[in-house]
Amino acid sequence: MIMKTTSERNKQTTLFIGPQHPGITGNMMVKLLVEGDTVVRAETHIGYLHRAFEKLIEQRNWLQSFTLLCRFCVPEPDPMELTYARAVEAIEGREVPPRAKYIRTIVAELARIQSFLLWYGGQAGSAGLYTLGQWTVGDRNYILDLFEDLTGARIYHMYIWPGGVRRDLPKGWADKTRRVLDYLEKRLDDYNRLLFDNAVFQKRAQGVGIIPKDKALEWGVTGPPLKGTGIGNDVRKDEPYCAYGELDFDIPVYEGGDVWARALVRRDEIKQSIRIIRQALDKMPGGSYYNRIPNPMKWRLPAGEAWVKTESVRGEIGFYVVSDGTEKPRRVHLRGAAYTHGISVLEKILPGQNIADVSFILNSLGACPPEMER
Amino acid sequence: MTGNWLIELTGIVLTALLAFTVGMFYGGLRRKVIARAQNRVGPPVYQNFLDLLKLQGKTTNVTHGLMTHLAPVWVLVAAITALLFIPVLHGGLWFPNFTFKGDLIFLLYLMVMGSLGMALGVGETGNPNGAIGVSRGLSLITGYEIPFVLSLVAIMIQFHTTSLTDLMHYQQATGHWIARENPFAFLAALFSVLGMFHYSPFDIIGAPAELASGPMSEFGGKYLGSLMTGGSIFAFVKLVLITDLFLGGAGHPDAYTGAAGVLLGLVELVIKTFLLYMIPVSIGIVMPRFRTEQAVRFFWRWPLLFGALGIIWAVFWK
Amino acid sequence: MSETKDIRIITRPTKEQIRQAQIDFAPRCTAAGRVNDKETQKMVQYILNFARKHSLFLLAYGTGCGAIEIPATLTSRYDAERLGIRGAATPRQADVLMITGYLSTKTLKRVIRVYEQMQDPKYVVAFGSCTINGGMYFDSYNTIKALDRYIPVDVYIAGCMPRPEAVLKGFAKLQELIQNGNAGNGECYRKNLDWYRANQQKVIKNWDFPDEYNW
Amino acid sequence: MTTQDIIRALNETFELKAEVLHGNQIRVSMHKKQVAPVLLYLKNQWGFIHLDHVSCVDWIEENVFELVYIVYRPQDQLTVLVKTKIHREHPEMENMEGFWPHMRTYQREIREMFGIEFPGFEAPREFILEGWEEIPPMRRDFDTRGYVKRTYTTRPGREDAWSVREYITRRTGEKLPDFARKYSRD
Repeated sequence: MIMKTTSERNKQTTLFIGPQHPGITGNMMVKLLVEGDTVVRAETHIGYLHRAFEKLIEQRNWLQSFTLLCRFCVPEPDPMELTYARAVEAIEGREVPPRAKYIRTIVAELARIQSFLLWYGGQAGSAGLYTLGQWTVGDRNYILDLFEDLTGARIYHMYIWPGGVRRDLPKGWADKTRRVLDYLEKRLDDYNRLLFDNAVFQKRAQGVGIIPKDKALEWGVTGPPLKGTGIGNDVRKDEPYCAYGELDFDIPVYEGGDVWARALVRRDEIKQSIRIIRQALDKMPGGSYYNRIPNPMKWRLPAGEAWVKTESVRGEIGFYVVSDGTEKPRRVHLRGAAYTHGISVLEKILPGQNIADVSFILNSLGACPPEMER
Repeated sequence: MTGNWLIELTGIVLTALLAFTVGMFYGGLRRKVIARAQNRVGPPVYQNFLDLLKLQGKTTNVTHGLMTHLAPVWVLVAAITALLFIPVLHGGLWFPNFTFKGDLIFLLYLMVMGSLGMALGVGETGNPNGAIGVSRGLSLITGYEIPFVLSLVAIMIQFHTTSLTDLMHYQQATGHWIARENPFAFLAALFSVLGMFHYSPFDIIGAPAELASGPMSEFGGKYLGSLMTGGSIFAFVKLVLITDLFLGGAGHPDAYTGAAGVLLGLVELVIKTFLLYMIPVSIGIVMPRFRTEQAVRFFWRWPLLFGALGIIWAVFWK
Repeated sequence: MSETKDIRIITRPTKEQIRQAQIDFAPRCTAAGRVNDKETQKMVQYILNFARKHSLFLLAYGTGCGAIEIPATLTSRYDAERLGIRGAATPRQADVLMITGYLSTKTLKRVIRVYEQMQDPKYVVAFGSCTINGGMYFDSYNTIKALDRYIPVDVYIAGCMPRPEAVLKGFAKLQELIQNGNAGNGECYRKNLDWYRANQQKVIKNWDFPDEYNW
Repeated sequence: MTTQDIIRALNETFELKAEVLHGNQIRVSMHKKQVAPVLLYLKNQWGFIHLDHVSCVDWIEENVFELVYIVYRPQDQLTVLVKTKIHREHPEMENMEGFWPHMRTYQREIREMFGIEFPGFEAPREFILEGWEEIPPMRRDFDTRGYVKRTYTTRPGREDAWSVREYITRRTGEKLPDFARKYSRD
């Protein structure tokens, strides 16, 4: 008996993927128990990026917290601002002018596109196809340029405020956006030919990292991984916010639940995002772009609470915000999509997979460590 | 074999230097080509020399044991030894090296020597990434080595010789490349070369996203420099071997004589090897990598079939 | 509101005071790659430094949110590879440790280990305002405030987050330092190890690594 | 299915008074012993199979922690916020890791950040922090600035955040304009 256990132990190796590892998304660690090339057990270790944002936000006032909020998830900061702004508006009952709603929609969708482009690079790079990452991350700069024109910053915009947005659209920005979208649409065919028509990628992605359809909702799977299992839940359609209710778009749904299905969902989502932005630019109403808020240093919100959800690239993110009637939030708690994807779902689907597929699956789930530990 | 040891020694040194320079420049060209395909400017062609110089200038203040020190040397020695048994230029006085009857079989062994030495060295570092990388490398060898051996056997059957020089001589004399005489064997060997270079889609050994550069994980500084040198020379070895075997080799004893002849021969060699080298490089640009078992399965399907067809062709062609 | 109440008396320290305080703050000592005084060694050092300067292997370790601009810097628009900057997968192979942003104490422990695993000459580029003085995390209980208390730093790149152009500028500065022989503080770290260790242990309470992590 | 149906069902089964929060969100408070049965009831009877969020709020003035479990019904986008208050001294909550797989993650986080114990919960204690020796950091009485002052060293010359506007007025000798004073921090 003892002999058996020791020999079993000798067959198994502990392997650390991360925190310093090229295959990890961000700064986290997946501790693997492997037997040969097969994962027996996986454990996610996080905390390497813990900045205590939720504690710091309790020290800041309602507007100051925006500088911290957008840093919750680095690849896609805008949905964080959007969600928090919506939560604050829900507590206060503040109205948002229609123009601001449309601008917010455009910003959120642009953020989705740039994050998807980054994902292309990660997904292909973790499979060893570096050319695609070079193309997409290079082209992503065009969207960051749009953001720079609009907000003054490439990554962290702090553009969406309670009651609207910080600035109106600059002159000529809409045309520039249309040009960038036209360019991207052309390039997307190139990307997809390189990635999705590739026999090796098909072989790698199909049947790997399967999330069962009947468990997906119970496991807390959202976003593209959920749509990859054949369940088309999307907050933008289910509970329309911003201008999504007035725009026409589809939710791509694929069956299978594997990396391949998730990749297909993301491929189609970029096209839908481009479609949404085009419509929003065409339908852009006039008028004011924000509702003036009082002096932010003395701005008090009524006591109350709000739970607001938004669809981000990785899935739904939610803010639970509690106000106690003072200038500062009582509690701001983020529910990141990666919080379930990166920890419990990952630990559930990794056993039985090949080591080669660990970072592949990690990328397809969209694990974003700063969002998990905040 | 001329019997003049001075000329032989000069030949050896020159061969090694040539292989090193050409191999390093090919590495730089590869980076440049990849960069252009990726929409970038890319590093200068001589970037690999700078990298090597820097790596050799690094200090090493860590030790894992004797084998770890020896592994890069082993790889380097294996590469140079393999080089010395390959006629770089046909005929001529300068680059015939130690070819002998049966060197084709001897080369088969020499080609895996480097990997084995590496395996021993990596085993001592205790890095699990390295160990997994080595086990992947060895299973990949079982994949691509079989079609390669089959294609060599096909040629041996077809031409009744195990000597590289004889094969080159045949190609020079008849003017027919073996690639034309036995295309299936050539295809099988070409597929094996894809595997030997460890570029995508067969770069599973040092896959950064999985194993953090695999067997090389613990080798930095001078070790990495030696490995890089060995790798460059070995790349040249593989290219020259395939060129000699299937593409007629380079240089002609009758056409060129003297220094000008050698130079012309070298130019021919560089053109042929470069074109050959671009095959794995350009495939690597657009391919993700196979998993180990997928790679082995790949080699055991089409390349193996081509190898078998090559033997059948060899038997019935005669 | 009275006229005098809301204007606080601000005393700004003189430049000399700041300089002195910063010298006391973190040790400075001669760098490893300094050009040797010997006439014969000068040429070798010059060539080596030239090679070092044009061949910088970045360690792929995204320690903080600044890691999002590293892909942009390395990919097609900014293409750092044309300057000889490329990624390296493991600390043994790397020359440059980029601290991309704030460091939580948990990461600091790993960063120190990674830094000690790297081979000389090694350079540290600190990226973002939060490595300089805590930045916006000045009151966060889990992030360190000044990086050069814990590991020696060669170049700081200010900004939150620094644009790829700023990153390239930072690397240009690093190249300049390398050529002059002023970069690479591994020797300084070893010389002042006690001082660095004391600082590190003040922040990192649990100095142990997982059992299997001992290779 | 509407919010009214859920409110009625909760009232009939558990005698709880639920109310509508925003849109189709329902808020219901209860004793901590009731939380597990209510969550199971909502999950199994009403199809609230998606656990959206578990949060904790520290109401230090009332000396309680408020735990919030947010469950979601995907068919018609109904959300229920199940709330309970537990005492701040020796806080304990029922271990519900079997209900949803990611409940384990939430419980680990809440245990580490607020020090709420879940009897029978055997996950490793350290989750996000490492070697933490103070009181759980998300509690309101944990003073993060004081901890920073005690633990970390900040660079000299920038000990306090200067008011830039005032500094400029002092340097140029101008008077601080009215609008600036209006938005000043003091």
